[in-house]
Amino acid sequence: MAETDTAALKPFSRPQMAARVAQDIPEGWYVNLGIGIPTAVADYVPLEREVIFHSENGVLGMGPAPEKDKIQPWLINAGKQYVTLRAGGSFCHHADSFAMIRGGHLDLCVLGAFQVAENGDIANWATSENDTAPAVGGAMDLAAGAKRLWVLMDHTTKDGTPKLVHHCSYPLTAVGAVKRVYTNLAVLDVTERGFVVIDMAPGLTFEALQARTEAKLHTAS
Amino acid sequence: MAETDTAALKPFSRPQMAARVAQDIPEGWYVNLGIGIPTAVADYVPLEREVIFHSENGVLGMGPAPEKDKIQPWLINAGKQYVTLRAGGSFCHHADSFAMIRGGHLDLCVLGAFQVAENGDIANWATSENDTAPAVGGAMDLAAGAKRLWVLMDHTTKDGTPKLVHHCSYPLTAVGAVKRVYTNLAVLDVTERGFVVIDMAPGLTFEALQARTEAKLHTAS
Amino acid sequence: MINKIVQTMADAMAGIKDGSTVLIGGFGAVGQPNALIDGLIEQGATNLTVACNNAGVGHVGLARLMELGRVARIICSFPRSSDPVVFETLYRAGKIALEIVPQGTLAERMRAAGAGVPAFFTATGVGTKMAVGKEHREIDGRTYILEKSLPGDVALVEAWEADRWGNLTFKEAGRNFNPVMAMAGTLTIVQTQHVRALGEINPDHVVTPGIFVDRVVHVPYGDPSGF
Amino acid sequence: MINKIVQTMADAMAGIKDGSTVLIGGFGAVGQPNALIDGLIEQGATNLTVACNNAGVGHVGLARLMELGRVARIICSFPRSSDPVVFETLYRAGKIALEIVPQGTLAERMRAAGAGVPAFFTATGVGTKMAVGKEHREIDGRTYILEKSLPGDVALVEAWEADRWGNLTFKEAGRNFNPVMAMAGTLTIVQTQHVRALGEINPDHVVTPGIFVDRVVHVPYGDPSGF
Repeated sequence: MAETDTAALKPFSRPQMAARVAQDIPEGWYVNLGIGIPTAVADYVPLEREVIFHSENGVLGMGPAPEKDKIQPWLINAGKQYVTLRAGGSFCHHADSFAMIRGGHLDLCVLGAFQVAENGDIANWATSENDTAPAVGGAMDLAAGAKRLWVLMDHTTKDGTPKLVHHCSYPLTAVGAVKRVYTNLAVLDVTERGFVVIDMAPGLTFEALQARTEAKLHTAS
Repeated sequence: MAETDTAALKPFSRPQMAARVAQDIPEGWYVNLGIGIPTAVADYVPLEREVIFHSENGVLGMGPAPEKDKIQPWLINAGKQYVTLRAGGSFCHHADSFAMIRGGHLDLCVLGAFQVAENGDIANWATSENDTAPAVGGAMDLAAGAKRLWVLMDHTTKDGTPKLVHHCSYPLTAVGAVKRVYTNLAVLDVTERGFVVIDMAPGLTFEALQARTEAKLHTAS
Repeated sequence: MINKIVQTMADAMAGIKDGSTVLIGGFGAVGQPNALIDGLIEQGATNLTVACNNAGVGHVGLARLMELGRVARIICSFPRSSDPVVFETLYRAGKIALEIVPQGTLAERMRAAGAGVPAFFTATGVGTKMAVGKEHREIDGRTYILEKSLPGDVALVEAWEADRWGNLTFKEAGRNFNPVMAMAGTLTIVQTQHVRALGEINPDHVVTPGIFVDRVVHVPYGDPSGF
Repeated sequence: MINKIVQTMADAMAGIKDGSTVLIGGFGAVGQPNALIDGLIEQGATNLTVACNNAGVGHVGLARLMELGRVARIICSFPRSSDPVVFETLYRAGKIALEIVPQGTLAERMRAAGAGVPAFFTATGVGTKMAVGKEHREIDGRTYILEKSLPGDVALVEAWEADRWGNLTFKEAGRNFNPVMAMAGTLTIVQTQHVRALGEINPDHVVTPGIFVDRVVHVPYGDPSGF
């Protein structure tokens, strides 16, 4: 892998990545944020820009995490963290909650992923076909059901293996579902041509990004 | 048709028919009463015997008709009559209401019918294949979905044509669904043998009943 | 700030296209969005497919829409009513198509559309003329037919309460088809008796969450009357 | 007088047979019917199939039931938990069968069982290992797979309020799978935090009507804690 430009490279930090996703969510969207890094996106959407966050366990209109002395013990999200409910929020049962997801009513879902392929395939629930007891949760429902699926993940694994690939080698979560990927190095749209780079971390060249990516990258023009 | 015994024959009246059905409904059953004669059955179930009446339009736990000055304009049954709600009653939407019906949660449905066949087929929604705009409502859902379907109807048409038949000539509502028939002349179970007479109107002989019935009748023994 | 509440009927009806499938809530007069139906009459869209429980009464509302020649097809369970003269006249003249659907299948087909289920098996209608031409399958010893979902381009819904996020409650038997159609409509338009401040409706008591609602118009007409 | 409220856990659990499919509500610790699970442990039924979202935590509740060798098969979306040691040990030893189901498909399969739908098409899982061996069909240009309903012989449910007819409400995120499982269970057993007089629960606010409930036992344990 080309490391010639790493001196100048300033990868996006986790907060920067989350903030960047948040910035792209318009007021009024119904959004489900996956467990892990995506959950942090909510912290960067100002409350006055009304974005309505959904959680699989029947919570619509989640607000920020509660202060420790204001925890509501019956109010958790799908990651089993305590959350709050905004004025205008509501509760429903699991079949109704997934009707929102599977019926195409969510404007956006943001998930983490192990791999995203250039055709929009996503693998985010198991790292091996032999995983004895992989946990899928609601990922397949979200990936297949939301109007838009964005992925928020590191550009490569810790050992430098690319996560934007020609074909996913891990078990798939959904086929052709991903519309955009936010990594610590770039923002990419998934198009009919494949991955189109729409933003890069400071100090990164297109060539250096390509060197860290298995799939072929395209420019926006 | 044999009319030799009509001098002594005392057909069951409408109120007697409804009361007879009511008497056979045990406490705790969830029951849907079809539009028309069956609706009157509720009047003969004493309130202290708690039978929970369901209406297709999302009303569970109906009570008696309101006095005129106590009408609740938002509270009607499937026949679009004003009803009341008992303590313990509840409202739901149409899909949930029909989930109760179609999911097999009703202990009993009582419908009127044009014809019932000896295999339990019921025809109750159209009297001709050429009926231009027949109205089926919830009859097919109820007939196919309730745990038990009882029919409450006259034994023959006004001109004496039998309504308990070998095969229904009118368009079917459901196949093999009827478990019991209450007529103005008799009460009959629908069994693997066909119609089994379990009660008859005063003054009626088995032979006279058979003479008014197209299907073959059987005795209970 | 999200505000789904619109101030005029014209705003509520904006963009409804010719050829749309329109789901209309209500059961009898209870929970029937009469003001929205009048708004649709005024708005002008034609060649409509209408799904609702009944096929109109007298010469008002849905019957009027049909009488104006704007409804090409009606999908319902009970075309009869206390005064179905408009529908029957058009139907006999071959000027309106009719699809009769068992009431529960009608509700379930719309719920399926809202829940991302394109088709499902049901026992309702097996062995009847409703099953003719439909796929049959035996599952665990019982025969079922396959029914397709019924999505709406537009849903017209009546609610009891609504807030600016579009959360809804319904009053008693006024609930009926309304929440199901709200789920199934791409553009769900609501007339509400009462507008509530955001947060005023208890979150445990919301029946239709705002995610299923696009526009709300305040129509405090009072109690339904006549069927 | 209908009275679904039973006085002892033994009465609540009476008649649960070996080999039953048991649906267990809750999501994490919230809305999880812990007292009923303990009641089932005490009751003794074995060779069970359990459907729930997770596969047990630590050595209590569902994990304890599994550890006692009473669960032959588990159907869930997320077998991992904060402390899944019992499940993982049994699973690796080949002593428990696992069926992983996407969470929405799990909910919809139970809702279908409750609503008389034996099978339905869904887009969830298409192109994944969840689709292997399942019927595929293209409907209106999209590919779907056929999923079967998931009925329970028994459903164990936690409610916030209940009355003697079995009407239920739930508290906040404690609702989760509970109303869906109540519909899907042939024998639905409820533990409730509060018992209300008949009529005390507003009929517009009932979430699970009593028609889906067979037995209620009063377990006012307070707030959930720990996941």
